[in-house]
Amino acid sequence: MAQVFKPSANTYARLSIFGALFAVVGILFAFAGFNRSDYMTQARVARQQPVPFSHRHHVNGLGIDCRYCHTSVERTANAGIPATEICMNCHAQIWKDSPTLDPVRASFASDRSIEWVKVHDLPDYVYFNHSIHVAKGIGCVSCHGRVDHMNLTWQESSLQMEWCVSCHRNPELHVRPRSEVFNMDWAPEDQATLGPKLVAEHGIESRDDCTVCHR
Amino acid sequence: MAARSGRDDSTETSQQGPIIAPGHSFETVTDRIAGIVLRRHAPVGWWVGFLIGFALLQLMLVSIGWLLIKGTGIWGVNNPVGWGFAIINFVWWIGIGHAGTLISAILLLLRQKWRTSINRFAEAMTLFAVACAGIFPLLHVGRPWLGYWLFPYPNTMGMWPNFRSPLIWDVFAVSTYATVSLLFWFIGLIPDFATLRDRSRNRAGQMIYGMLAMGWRGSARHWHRYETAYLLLAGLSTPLVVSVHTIVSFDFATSLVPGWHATIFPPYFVAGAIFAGFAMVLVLAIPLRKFYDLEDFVTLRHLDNMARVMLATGLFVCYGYMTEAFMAFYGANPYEGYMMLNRFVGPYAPLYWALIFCNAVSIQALWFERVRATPAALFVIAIIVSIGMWLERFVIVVTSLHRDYLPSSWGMYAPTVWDWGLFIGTMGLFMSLLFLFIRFMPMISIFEMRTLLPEADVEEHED
Amino acid sequence: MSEHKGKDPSYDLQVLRERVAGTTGREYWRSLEQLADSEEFQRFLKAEFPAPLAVLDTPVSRRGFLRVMGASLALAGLGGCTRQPTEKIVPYVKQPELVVPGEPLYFASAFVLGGYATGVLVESHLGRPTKIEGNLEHPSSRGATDSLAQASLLDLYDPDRSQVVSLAGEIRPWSAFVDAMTAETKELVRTGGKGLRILTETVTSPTLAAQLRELQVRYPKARWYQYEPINEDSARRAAVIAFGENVDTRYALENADVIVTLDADFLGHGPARVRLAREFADRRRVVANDAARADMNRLYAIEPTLSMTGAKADHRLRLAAGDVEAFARHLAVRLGLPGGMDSHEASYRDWLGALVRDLKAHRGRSAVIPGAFQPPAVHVLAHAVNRALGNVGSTVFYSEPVVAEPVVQMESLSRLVAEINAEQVSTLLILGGNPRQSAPADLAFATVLAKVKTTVHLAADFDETSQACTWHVAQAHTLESWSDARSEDGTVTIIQPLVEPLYDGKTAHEVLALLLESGPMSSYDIVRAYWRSRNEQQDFEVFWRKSVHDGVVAGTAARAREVALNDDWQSRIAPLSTYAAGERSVEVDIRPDAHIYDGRFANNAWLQELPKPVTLLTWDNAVCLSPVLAAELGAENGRVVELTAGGKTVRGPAWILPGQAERTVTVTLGYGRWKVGRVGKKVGFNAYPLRTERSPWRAIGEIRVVDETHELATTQSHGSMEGRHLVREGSLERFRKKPDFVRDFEHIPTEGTSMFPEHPYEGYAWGMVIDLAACIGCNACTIACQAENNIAVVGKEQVLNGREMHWIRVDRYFEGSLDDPSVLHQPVPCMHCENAPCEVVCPVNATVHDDEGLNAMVYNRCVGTRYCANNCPYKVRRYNFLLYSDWETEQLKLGRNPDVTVRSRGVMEKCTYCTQRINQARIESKREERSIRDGEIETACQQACPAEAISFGDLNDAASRVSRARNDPRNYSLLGELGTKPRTTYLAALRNPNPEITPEADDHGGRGGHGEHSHDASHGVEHSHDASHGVKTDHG
Amino acid sequence: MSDEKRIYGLMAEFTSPKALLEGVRETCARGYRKIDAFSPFPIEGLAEEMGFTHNRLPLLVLIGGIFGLVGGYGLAYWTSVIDYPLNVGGRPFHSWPAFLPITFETTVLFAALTAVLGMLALNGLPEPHHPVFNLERFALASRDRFFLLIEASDLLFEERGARRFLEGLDVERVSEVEL
Repeated sequence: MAQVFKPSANTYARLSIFGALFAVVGILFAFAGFNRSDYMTQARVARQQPVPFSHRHHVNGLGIDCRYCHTSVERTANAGIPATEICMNCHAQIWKDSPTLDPVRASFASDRSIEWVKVHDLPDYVYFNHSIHVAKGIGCVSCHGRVDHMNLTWQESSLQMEWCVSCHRNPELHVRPRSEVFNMDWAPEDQATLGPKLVAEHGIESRDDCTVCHR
Repeated sequence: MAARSGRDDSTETSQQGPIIAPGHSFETVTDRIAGIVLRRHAPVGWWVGFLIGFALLQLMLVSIGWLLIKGTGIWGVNNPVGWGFAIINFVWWIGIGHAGTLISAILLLLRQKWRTSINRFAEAMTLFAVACAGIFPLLHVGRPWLGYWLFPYPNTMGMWPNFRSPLIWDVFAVSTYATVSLLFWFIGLIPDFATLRDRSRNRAGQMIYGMLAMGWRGSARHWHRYETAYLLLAGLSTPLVVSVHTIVSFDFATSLVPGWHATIFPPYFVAGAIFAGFAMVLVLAIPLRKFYDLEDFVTLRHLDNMARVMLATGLFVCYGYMTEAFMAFYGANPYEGYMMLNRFVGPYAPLYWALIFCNAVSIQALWFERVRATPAALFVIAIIVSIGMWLERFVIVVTSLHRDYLPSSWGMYAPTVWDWGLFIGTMGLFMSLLFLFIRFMPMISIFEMRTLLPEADVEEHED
Repeated sequence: MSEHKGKDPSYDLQVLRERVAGTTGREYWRSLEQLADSEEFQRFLKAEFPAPLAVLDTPVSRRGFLRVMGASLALAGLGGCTRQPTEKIVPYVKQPELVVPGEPLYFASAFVLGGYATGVLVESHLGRPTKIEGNLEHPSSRGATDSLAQASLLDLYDPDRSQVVSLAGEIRPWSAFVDAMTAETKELVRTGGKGLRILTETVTSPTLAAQLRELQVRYPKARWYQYEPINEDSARRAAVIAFGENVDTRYALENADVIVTLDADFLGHGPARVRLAREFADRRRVVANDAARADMNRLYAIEPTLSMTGAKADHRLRLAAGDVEAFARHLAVRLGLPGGMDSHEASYRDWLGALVRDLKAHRGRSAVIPGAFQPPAVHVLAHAVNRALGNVGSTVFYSEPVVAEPVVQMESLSRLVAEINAEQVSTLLILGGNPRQSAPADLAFATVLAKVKTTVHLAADFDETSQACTWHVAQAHTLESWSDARSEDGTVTIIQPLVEPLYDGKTAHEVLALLLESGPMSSYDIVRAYWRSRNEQQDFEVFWRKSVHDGVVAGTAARAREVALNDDWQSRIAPLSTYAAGERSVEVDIRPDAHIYDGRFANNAWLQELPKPVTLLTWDNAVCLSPVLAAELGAENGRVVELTAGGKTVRGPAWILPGQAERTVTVTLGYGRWKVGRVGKKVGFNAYPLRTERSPWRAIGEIRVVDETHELATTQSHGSMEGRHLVREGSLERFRKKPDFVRDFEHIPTEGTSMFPEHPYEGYAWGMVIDLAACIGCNACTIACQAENNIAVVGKEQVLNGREMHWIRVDRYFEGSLDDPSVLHQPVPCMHCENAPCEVVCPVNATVHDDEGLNAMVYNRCVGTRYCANNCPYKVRRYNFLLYSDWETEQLKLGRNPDVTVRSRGVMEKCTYCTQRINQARIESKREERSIRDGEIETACQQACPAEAISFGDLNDAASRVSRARNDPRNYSLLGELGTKPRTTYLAALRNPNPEITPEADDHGGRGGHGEHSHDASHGVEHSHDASHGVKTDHG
Repeated sequence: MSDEKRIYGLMAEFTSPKALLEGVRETCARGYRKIDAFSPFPIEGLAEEMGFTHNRLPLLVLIGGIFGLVGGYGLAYWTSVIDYPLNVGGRPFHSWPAFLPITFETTVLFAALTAVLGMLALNGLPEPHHPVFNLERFALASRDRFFLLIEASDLLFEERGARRFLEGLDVERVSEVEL
C-alpha cells in the first residue's frame, strides 16, 4: 500500500493531542476570568443617570456627609436613596435654574420620582444590611471605593460572593474606628494591630454561614 | 495473550465446544470481520434496526425538551417519592454497562480466552449504556443547567461540592468509569483500525481509520508496551467496575430510608449489575451472531459460559433478596419490618413478586445443559432477567420511599407518559449508537481472534 | 388483599369492627379504603395515583400559577454567574415621616367576620400590607389569630376582586353611580323613603349603625334588614324565651373545670373562638410539681360530626344533631330541673350519669355550651342548666347585645322577601353579603330580586347576587377602608386602612352617605365625625390617636346584664320535635365550611388549599358520612352521593369520616359558587339548596349513591400511626403517677448514640417546642407560615399528587374504635436536626447548618436532586416540581414578604425557623450591643397559634421559655431513635378522662402506648409485632 | 555510509509467526541491531528476542496513580476543612471515610490516563507516516504476513550482504523499503 499520510501528518497528529489538552484548560481559565470580569460584574462601569449627579462634587467639593442624603444607612438595611426634597433643600437656592437640574425640579413640582439607575444591584436572594456593617465599623469606602472621587458613580467591587466572604472571614483587615466609618480619606497607620483590637471592641463575629445573607 | 494461546486450550476445548470454529486462518478471520465494516452497502436489516433506534431517539429528544420547558413536575415524582424513573433507569443502565468491563478486564486477568470474541461489543455496550445512564442523573435534577455545580471548580461563590454526599461520589465514579471504559475500548481498537486502514479501498476510509489507528504498524516493541498497557488497564478497571456499582449502591445504602439503609447493598448491587449486564450481552449477541452469521466466532460455548455466569450472579442476587428480608425482620426495627411486609403484600406487591419470578425463578432453567445450548431459550431468559433487574430497581426505589417513617406522609407513585418517553427514548439512543458501531467498527476484536488460531502458536507442543 | 376478592365492603367493615371490638388496649387502623375490600382498595389506589397526564392540564396553569416559559428561563438567574439586569431605584419625592425603606411598620386594625371584629396588627412594607398578626391589646385576639384572619390578606391582593362600579353588568364610573343615587334620593326624600330597603349583614359597627339610624330618621318609611347565612338566630330566640330580653351569652373557660358542649364547636366556630381556644388551652397545659398548673379541665363533647372541639374532647358522645335536644333535656332532668324528660332508656344513660356527677362535683366551675346550629330550645336548656349549676358569673356571663340591632335574621330576611313580593320595595341596597346564593332555598331570593326596580349591591366580588342586581359597587377590603367594628365582648376597634383602595372600592359608609347627602362623604370623615360626636368632653385628637394606635377603644366593652330566668321557660320552648328516621332517610347537618366559611373566601387560594381540620381535605367540600352508613351504601371516598331533602337535590362526593353519628351526613356551605374568581369557580358543590327558612342547619332527607366519582384531594391519606410512637399521649392520671411517662415509648436510646463528636454551639442555639396537649389542630400556624414565607399554592391536581408546599403541616392520627375514634394532632415543621440526614446527602452544600443550629436551605444554591427530601424522615421538605410561585400577577407580588426569597422551579424549600426574623433581631441586638431577649423572636406559626402551643427561643439560655419547655418531663423528640437530634421537640399530649367512664389503664388512659405495653408483653418482639399488625390490617 | 540510492532498510516477509521468530533470532545472532519485526498480532517473546526487555510503563502508571490519590484526597480535605468548612449535618469537617470513594476514583482515573498516554508516547505514536508504509505488501502486516526489517542505518548494514543473509532465511520475499 502507498503512504496514506504525508510526513507532516506526524507532527499534526502529535500536536493535536497536546493541543486538545491545552485548549480545554485554556477555555476553563478564560471562562473563570470572564465571570470575574468587569463586564460580568459591571464593576467600574460608570452609569448614566437621569441627572449627572457627581459624588466628587458633593462629597469632595462641598464636604457633605454621606448621611445627609443616605439617611437610613445607620438604621436599616437600605442606605436610603435621597428623596427629591433633600436635593431641593439646597437646590431651591443654588443652581436653581441650571438646566441639568430640570429633572429634579420637575420631579419636585410634579411629585413624580426621579428614576435613578441602580448602581449596586445584588441578586434578589441576597440580603445585605447597611446598618450592621456601619455599626461594626466597616467604612463606606471599604465596599464603595472612593465615591468622593467619582463623577458619575460606579460600583467599585465585584459584589460576588467570594468577595463578600473574603471580608466576612477576615474582618480585621477592613474594620476601622466607628468615628471614621464615613471618612473617605482615613488610612490606618497599622491595621495589623488595630484590626484585631477593633474586632474585639466592636464584638464582630466573622460569620460566613449561609443564613447570614440568604433567606 | 499470545502467551496464553493454547496453554489450557486443549483441556478446555476438549471439555466443551471450540471457541472458534475449525478451518479458519489469519486471512479468513480478518476478511470476514473486516468485511462486515468495509462492505459498501449496509444490509437492509441494519437499516431497519438503525431507523427504529433513531426514531426512539427522537422521542428522547422530545421528552427532554418538554422536561426542560416545564420542569420535573411532568414526571410522576412527588412527596414522598422524590426519586422515580430517572434514578431507576440510571441504576439499570449503569448496571448493564458492567458486563462489558467485566468481560474485557476481569476475564482477561482470569485468562478466559473465550472472552475474545465477545469483549469488543460488550465494551461498546458498556459505553453506550453508560451514556444512557449518564443522561438521567443530570435530567432528574430540578435545574439541569446548573449541573456543573456538582464538579469542584473554583467559582465566584467560593463554594465547593459536598464530598460527603454519595451523589458527588457518583459523579466521580461514573465519569471515571466512562473515561476508563472509553480508553480501554479505544486501545483495543487501535490494531484493528490499522487492519481496516490497510484493507479499506477508498481514500476516506483510509484517512479516517488511518487517523484512528495512529500509525499502528504492529512493531514488536509496540506490541510489547501495548500488552503491558492493556493489562494495566484491565487491572485498574477491575476494582473500578466494582467500585462504581458499590458507589451507586451507596446512594441508597448511606441514606436512612428503610429499605435502602442496608449493608448488603454493595455486593448485592455489583452482582446484580453483572447479572443484568450478561443478560444484555446475550440479548445482543444472540441475534447478532445469527444475523451476521458469526456462529463460528461466537460459538455455543460462549453462550454456555455466559449463561453460567448469569446463573452464578443471579443466585448471588437471590441471596441478596433473602438477606434483605431476613435482616428486615431479624433487625427488630419496626420501620424496616414494615417496609419488607409492605413489599410482600403492599400496593406494589405484584411488582415485587414479578421481580422475584424474573430474577430468581426464571434463571433456574440455566441449570440445564439443554437450555444453555439453546440460543432461543437463552435469549428469552436474558430478556426476562433484564426486565427483572429493572423491576428490582423500581421496587427498591419506590416501595422504600412511598411508606417510610411518618404514616402521615405516605403516598403513592405512578409514572407519567413523560417518564416512559424518556426511558424508551434512551433505549433509542442505545440502539442508534450500537448500530452505528456495528456498521463502522469491527464488532469482534480481529487481532485477538488471530491469536486464537492454532497457527498463531509459536511454541512447540504436539497436538 | 386478594383473600377478600368479591366480598362486599360492608362485610369487611363488619370484620373490621369485630377485630376492633375484639382487641383490648390500643388498636390501630388506617383510612377506610385500605380496610374496605380489595376492589375499593384498588379504587383508593387510583385515587392516590395521579392520572398520567395530570400535569399537562393542571389547574395550576388554569389559575395562572404556572407561567413556565419566560420565568423558568429567568430562573437561570437564580444561580451561578449571570449578569444582573439593569434595575431602577425610585425614591420618594417627599419622604413620609415614619416610612423608612427596609423597616416594616405595624398598624392596628381588625379582621371582621360575621360582623364581629378580631383585633389584628398588620405588617406593612412601604405601604404594602404583607402579614396579619394578632393584637395583644385586643380581648378576642390576645396576640393570636385564626386561619381566616391570616388568609384575609390574600383577598386584598386578589386579582379577581371586583374593581369597578357597574350598571347591569356594564362598567360605569363612580360618578355615574353618585348621580343615580342623587336622583334616587330626590324621589325618596319626597316619599319619605317609601320603598327604600337596606339589607346588611350583621352590623356591629357603631358608625354604620348611626348612619342607618340617621337614615331612618331621614326616610321614615325606609326599612333596614339584616341577613347573614351564618348567624346567631338560635341564641337570640333563646335569650328572649329564657330571659324575655335580648342578651348576649359569653363563656369564660379559664375557671371551667368541666366543659360540656351540646353540638358546640367553640374551638372551630364563632366570634370568640380565638379567645376560647386560649382559655381552653391554658387549662390543658399541666406542669408537673406546680400546684397552680396541676389540674386540667375536662371536655365532654356531644356532637353529630367530628369537629375540632370533638377532636380535643376527653369524652365524646356521637349524637345526631336532632337528638342533642333530647340529651339536653335528659341532662336538665338529671340536674333536677323541671319539665325535661326521663332518660332511663337512653343508650347513653350511664355516660350521662357520670357526666352529671362530674358536673355536680364542679358546681360553679363548669360550663355547658349550646351550639349555634342547635334549635333555641337547646340554648334555653343550657341557660337553665348553667344557672342550676351556679356557673353564671363564674364561667357564663350575660351582657347587652353587641350587635347594633339584634334581630332574628331569618325572620328579617323573610320579612324583606314578603315586602318585595307585596311590591312595596322599589329600591334595595344590599350592603355586603351574597344573599342570592345564601338565602334559604324556600325564599327563592333570586327570583325575588328581579321584582325590585333598583337594586344596588356593594360587594367585594362581582358575585351571583351582583349579577342579579342593577348596580354593583366594588367594596373596599377591610385593609383599605376606614370603619369600626366591635369584638364579641363589645370592645370597639377603629379600622384603619393600610393602603389606598387598590381597585378604588367603596365602603358601606360611603354608599350610605350618598343617601344621607348631608355630612361627610369619605369613610375617614364619617368615622371620625361619629367618634367626635361621642367624645365631646375629652380631647378628641388624643382619644382618636390612642384608639387608632391601640386598635381598641377603651371602655367600650358591652355592659354586663343581670338577667333572671323566666319561670315558665320550659313551657315556652317547643315540645321536643321527634323526626321520623325512615329506612333510607338520614339527617343532613349543614355547617359553615371551616375555611370557605359561607362562601366569601371561595376565591382565596390559601384557604382553598389549607387542609380542613380533621378531614384534611383541600379544594373541595364533601358529604361526610359515618363508616356504617358508607358500608350500607357501599360508598367509598370520592364516590358521588345524592342528597334529597325538601324537594331539593344536591350531589357531592362522599368522605367517610370516623366519629360521624351513624345515620347523619354533614355538608359544608360556601362551595359550588358559579360567579366567582378563577380560584373558586366550580369548586365543590353548593349545599345551600338544602337549607330552609325554618330549619337552616338540619334537614331530613334521602341519600343514594350515584355512579360517578369525584377525586378528593386530602393531604393525609393514612390515619394510623402503625404502632409507631409519633404522637405520645397519656392520661392526666398517668402523668401524675409518672411525669416522664413519654420515656415508656422509647426502646432505643435517643441520645449519645452518635459516632461523631458533638458540634459545639456557642452563642444562640435556636429551638422549638410544640405542646401537643395545647394544640387544637386549627391550622392557623400553617397559613401564618404561608403568608410569612411566600409559600406558593399548587392547586388540586398537585395536592392529589402529594406536592403541597406547606412548611408546617398538622398531622392527624386516629386511634381507638373505627366508629368513635379519638383524634391526635401533631404540627410538623422542620425539626432542624443537629445531625441532619438531609444535609449530608446534598451534593452541592445547598442545605447546611449555620452556627446557631439552623438547618439552612439555600434556594439559590439548590440544583434540586430531591435527595434531601428522600432522606428526611419527617418529610417536611417541599419541592417546586413546577413553577408554583406566581411570577406574573403584579398584585400578588405586592403582598409578598420582601425579606423572604420567592422560590423558583426545581428548588427545594422548607421551614427556616423564620430565619429572616432571627436575622432582623440579631442585627438589632448587635446594633444595640446587647443579646437577643427571650421572646423577642416569634416565629410566624408561634405568633398565630391561639393555643400558645408553640414556644421558640434560645436553648443555650436556661431561663428561656423554650428551654423550660424542653426540660418539661413531657418533652420528647419525634423519631429521636434515629439519632437525628431534632431542635424541634414535642410535649406529650394529655387527656383527662373521667375514671367513671374510662377506668385508668384502659385504652383511653393508656393511649400513647401504655396499654400497648401490656399488649406487647403477650407478643414477641414488639416492633415487628406493631408493624406486622399494621400491615395485616392494611391488607386484610 | 557509501552513497548508494538511499533506502530506509530491507524488509523480509514471512508467512508464519514461527518463521519470523526464527528469522529474528538469526538476525540478532548475526549482529544486526537496528532491526524491527512486524506482526498482525502480538507474538510471545518476539520483543525479547530483539533484546527489548526493559519497559518503563508500569512505573509511569504507578506515579500517575499516586498523583491521583494525593490529588483526590487533598481536594476533598482542602475544600471541606480549610477553604470553606461547613457544618454538614453535624459531621466533622474532616470526615475522612466520606472522602475515600473520591480518592479511589481519582487514583484509578489518573493511573489509567497515564497508562494510555504513556503507552502512546513511548511507542512514539501517533505516527501516521512511516517509511515502512512505502512498501506495498506491508499492508499485509495487519492481516496474515510477518515482516522483519533491517534498517539501513545499522552499522553492519550493507545492502547486498544483508539481502543475501535475509534470503538465506525461511522467507517468502525480501524487498527494499525506500525512504
